[in-house]
Amino acid sequence: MLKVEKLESGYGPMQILWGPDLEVKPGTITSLLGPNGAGKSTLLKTVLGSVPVMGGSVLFEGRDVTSLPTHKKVDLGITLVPEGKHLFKEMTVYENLIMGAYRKEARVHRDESLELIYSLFPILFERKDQKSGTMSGGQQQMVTIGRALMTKPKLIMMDEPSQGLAPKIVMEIFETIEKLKKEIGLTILLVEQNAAALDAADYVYIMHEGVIKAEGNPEEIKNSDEVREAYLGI
Amino acid sequence: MKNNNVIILLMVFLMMAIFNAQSVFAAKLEKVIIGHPAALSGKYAKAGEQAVAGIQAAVDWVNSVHGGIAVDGKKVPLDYKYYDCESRKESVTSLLERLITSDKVHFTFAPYSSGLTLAGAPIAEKYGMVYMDHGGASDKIFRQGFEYVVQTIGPGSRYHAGTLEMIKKIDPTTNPHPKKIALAYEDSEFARSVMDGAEEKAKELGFDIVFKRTYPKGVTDLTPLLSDLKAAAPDVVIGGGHFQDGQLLNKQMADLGINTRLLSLIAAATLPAFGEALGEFAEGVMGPSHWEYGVTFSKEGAAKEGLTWIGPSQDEYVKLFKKAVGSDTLPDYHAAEASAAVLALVLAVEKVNSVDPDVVRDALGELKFMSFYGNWDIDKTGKQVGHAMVDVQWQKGERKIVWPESAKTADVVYPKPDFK
Amino acid sequence: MIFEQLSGNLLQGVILGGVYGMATMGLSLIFGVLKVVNVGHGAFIMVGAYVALILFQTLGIAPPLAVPVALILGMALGMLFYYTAIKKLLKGPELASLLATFSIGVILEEVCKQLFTSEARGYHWGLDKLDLGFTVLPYSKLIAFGGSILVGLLLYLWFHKTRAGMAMRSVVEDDEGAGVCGINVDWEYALSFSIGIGLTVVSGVLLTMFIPVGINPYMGGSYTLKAFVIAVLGGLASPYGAFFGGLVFGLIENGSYTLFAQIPGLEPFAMTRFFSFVMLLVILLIRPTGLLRTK
Amino acid sequence: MMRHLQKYSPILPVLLAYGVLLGIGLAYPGKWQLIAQLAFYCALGQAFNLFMGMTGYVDFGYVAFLGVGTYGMAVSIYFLYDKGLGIGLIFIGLALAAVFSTGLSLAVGAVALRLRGAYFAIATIGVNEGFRYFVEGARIWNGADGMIFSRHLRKAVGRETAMTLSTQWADILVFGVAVLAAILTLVYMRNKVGYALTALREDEDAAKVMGINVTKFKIIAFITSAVLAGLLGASAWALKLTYVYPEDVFEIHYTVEAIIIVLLGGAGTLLGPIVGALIYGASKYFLAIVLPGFQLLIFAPIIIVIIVLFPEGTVGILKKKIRGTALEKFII
Repeated sequence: MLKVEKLESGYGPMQILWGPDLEVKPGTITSLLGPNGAGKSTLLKTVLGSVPVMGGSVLFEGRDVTSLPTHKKVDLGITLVPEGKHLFKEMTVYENLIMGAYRKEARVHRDESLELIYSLFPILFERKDQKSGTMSGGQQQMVTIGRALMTKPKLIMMDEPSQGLAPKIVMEIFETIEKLKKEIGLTILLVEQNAAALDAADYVYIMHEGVIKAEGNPEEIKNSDEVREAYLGI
Repeated sequence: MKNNNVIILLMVFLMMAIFNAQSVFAAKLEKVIIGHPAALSGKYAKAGEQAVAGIQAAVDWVNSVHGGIAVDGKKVPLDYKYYDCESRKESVTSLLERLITSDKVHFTFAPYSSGLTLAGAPIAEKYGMVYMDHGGASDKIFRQGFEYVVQTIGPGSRYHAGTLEMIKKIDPTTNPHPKKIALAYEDSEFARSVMDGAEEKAKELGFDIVFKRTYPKGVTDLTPLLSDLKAAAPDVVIGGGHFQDGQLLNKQMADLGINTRLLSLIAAATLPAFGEALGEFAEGVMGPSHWEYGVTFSKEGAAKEGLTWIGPSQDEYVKLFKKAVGSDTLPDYHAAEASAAVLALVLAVEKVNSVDPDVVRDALGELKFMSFYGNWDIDKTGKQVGHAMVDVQWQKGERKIVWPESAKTADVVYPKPDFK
Repeated sequence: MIFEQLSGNLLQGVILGGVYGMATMGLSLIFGVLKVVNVGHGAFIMVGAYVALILFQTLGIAPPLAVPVALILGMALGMLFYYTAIKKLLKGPELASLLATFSIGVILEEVCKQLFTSEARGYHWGLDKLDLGFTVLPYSKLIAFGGSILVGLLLYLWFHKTRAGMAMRSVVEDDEGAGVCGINVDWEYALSFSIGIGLTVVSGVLLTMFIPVGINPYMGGSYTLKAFVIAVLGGLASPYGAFFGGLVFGLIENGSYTLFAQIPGLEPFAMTRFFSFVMLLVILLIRPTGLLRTK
Repeated sequence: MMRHLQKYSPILPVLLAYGVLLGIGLAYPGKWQLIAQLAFYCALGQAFNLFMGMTGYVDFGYVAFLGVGTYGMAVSIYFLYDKGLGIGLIFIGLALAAVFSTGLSLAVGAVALRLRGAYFAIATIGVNEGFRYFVEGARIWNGADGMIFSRHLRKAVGRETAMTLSTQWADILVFGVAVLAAILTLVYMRNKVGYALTALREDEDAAKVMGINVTKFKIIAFITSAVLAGLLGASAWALKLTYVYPEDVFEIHYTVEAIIIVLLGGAGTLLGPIVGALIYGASKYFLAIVLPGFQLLIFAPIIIVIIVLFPEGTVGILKKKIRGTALEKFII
């Protein structure tokens, strides 16, 4: 579904990505793991278009989308659950979700998407008129995921959804992610430092210093001592 | 590569500015040049534009009608060189020096305003150049001991003297007698000297000052001050400072329905734009002016007073001015002042047959003359003492001179009509 | 007596403050969305004043009807300056955008000087006035006040009830979040700069209904400074906060005058200004999010 | 020893530039005022850059320090001229200027330095305007009337000396301020202050977490920059022009000029303010002569073009070009 080839990008004079290759197959969860500063977030942002591309290409469903602006990519069905949530804190939960269905294509399905999200996260229905900035971290993460679902995506990229959350909530989040794959058939690209992401994944990439160092099934990665010690610290 | 080009270009600019071709020193006097770091942009642009056009008109007259300046037994043309100091003090000094040293001008003019006049004074003094002050009305300039500064504009302290004398005369202290005067001026050195002068004069004539307040420059709403003023119930309001605040004061007095027997504003009320801006609210509003279109100074009048006359008649002057600005603009007193300063220089130079600054400066000290601008006479310090102001009143959308009686073009409407 | 004056001044202050508030909304909107402080703010107010003046004098169009013209002109100017200068400076240092907006202001001033000369001009609409006894209110002021409230209200509705307005609000809240929702952030920047400038030019028209005189190319400076104080009062990034900031400012400016006037030896008008800037500092320190926000 | 000297070698081009400028001024007395005006812009840029360039904080009310400095010198001459102090008045004036600007910078620093970005810029504008209206409203030192003290200076030191002071020594003092500002900038750059401020400019929070006493160094740079401005005001505005009006010395336009100069040259560089000042001053002067009345109309778009195309300023670009060459040691 998503194919990243020799992607290079960075901020101004500072290059971060040095040509990683990566593929996400439809209907799977693909995990991208690696230490802090490996360039994982930059990769996601480059795919979505908020960081300028310096070289290489991005293909979505076989189509070259490398230089398409972000909002056009959202139209095609790519979205991101950004690191650090990036909610509209002064807006209510409901308003946040509605904003997810901003594009014309998503607006058509607005009500059914809302229904789905409220069934996934009943708490969001209870609190739909609360300002999102006043909620707990876990709830905010739910709103972020809900907002991303509202765009009616085919591919969701998630940037460290477990960050800063209590272990119990992390479990819940991962369960939800798996549910999204199984029940709605979403394709997911999951970026994590948390090794728990290994278990949820169908396929794993290991990234370090802007390049892919290893890839394989979760078992293969787990069984490779070299990879575990060098990049995962487990 | 592109970057280098830009840098080189700017460097060339720099070199051109510093070593800009110097005019060859002329051993024989071929023309007389006056130099002027004018205020053509920035906050004094309005007055600066008028002054430049005024000087151009006067120079035009000297060359085309007067036939040039008579020095050394022949007539040489008068030349005028001006730069734009942007109403900024640091530019005044460098541009003035450039005029003196590179352009070799013979006489210098100060920019508009007391502050900028002061900024250039030390340079003019250093080079011993006559420095014609046409727009710095502060009395204090002439208490500093400058030797080369010569004023044409009248000093601020006398702006409202005529107005007060007029009230005293035409509204004798019978019932109801106007004794209560309110002063509301802009807070600046110039306006304050006008206010203090007015206060002194008013007390001398037996009026009561019931209100005396200033407002800061750049004010956008005078309502609180005016409601205070309204409470003091004055018979006469005098004040102002600049163009905008004068319009504002008038407009907001009308808004608040503050009716008085007389309203007199410095600077603003004497300009054509005032009537256009205020419409019927301008009716009856007065203002002291150094000069006004319609004054009746003439060659015959000069002869009667036994004074030398120089320069164009008023109508000729207006024609020359319009030619200089290239549009149908009437000159106001900022232009007339600057023109009169040129005429004073011409007379002084011709009298002593020299362009030596010291000799000319002495001649200016002795000089007494009349032009379309009126009388001209300075005291020992260079301060203008000969020029009398006129009072202008808006009557049916036109400016009429109503005081002094000898110069008036219409009778004063007093008390002024109420605001509708 | 003093009470009567104070109440008159306060009422005038509210009316004036409404117009001030309106004149600040554009500044706050632009800061809220782009994080750019528009130092050339006052110059756009000046442009609006000329729009009202010229339309009235040459075509006899009543000032309220000049509002749509001002809005269109302002939005066009906003787009022009956004795509020629601002867009390229958004990622640069703060300094660059400050200097750019300042230069834009200078360009406008100098162009207007060439077009209209630096003469202070005005127009005379000639409406009647309302005498309340303790103070007098011309109808043109009341119309300006009503217009300001209307614009403020429309802006509020637009922000809260329309899709486009909510999208812009979401960019104010979090531009990255807005991006993943498929909102074209760059276009929202352009649009909000354009609307911000449009509002500012419109406020210039309304200001002339309040004060139809003294219109000149350099009149904007004092409005820029006032707008800064008002914007901070209302919370720098909140356009309708700015409206209430304006009301508060008008009240304080006119109210404190009466009080300062009781102290001998002071120039109350200048002290009023001094007081408003002190207030600016205090608010920045204690409550940088503005008076309204609860956080 | 050598290493020590090398550390400070970038001062050489700076001294060279000021030396050449001063040399031209002395060799062509008829150009002295132009040189003086350029020196004023150099000093203004250099002093402003000391704080703004190093910290990234834009003090929009910077001109207030020049203003109080002007008042320092003015007060000394206006009130003490008949005390028989002679030339000593000037030193008292400079001292007062330093005291006033230090005092104001401490007060402003205590309040405004807690703020960042646009909030800091607006707060400092507020300080400048508030201070001006306080002077006018409370009628301090004649309020809006200001002080005209040409006469006083003349009474104190005699006509000839007064004239030389105003038309020559005041400008030499400006050169002094410029050189002093450059030296202090380099010393700070090469010492703890500079490192701390660089860290602060990149990421203030991170610098705090790293245990750098950000506030202390920020205040040191702020006060230094303010005192230099005070001295500049005392010499270029008070001693040279011999009058002071509050609306003239608290005029925000001068802060903008400082920003333009620093940005044209390159913020945070040592040589930048000089290059910026020369470009700015010379082109302004040139336009005033060639096209009087139109220079702002021409200048403003040029500034926009320059900041859009060269956001790092001329010296910033130069630094990039000479990276790795022998010149690198001298140009920072």
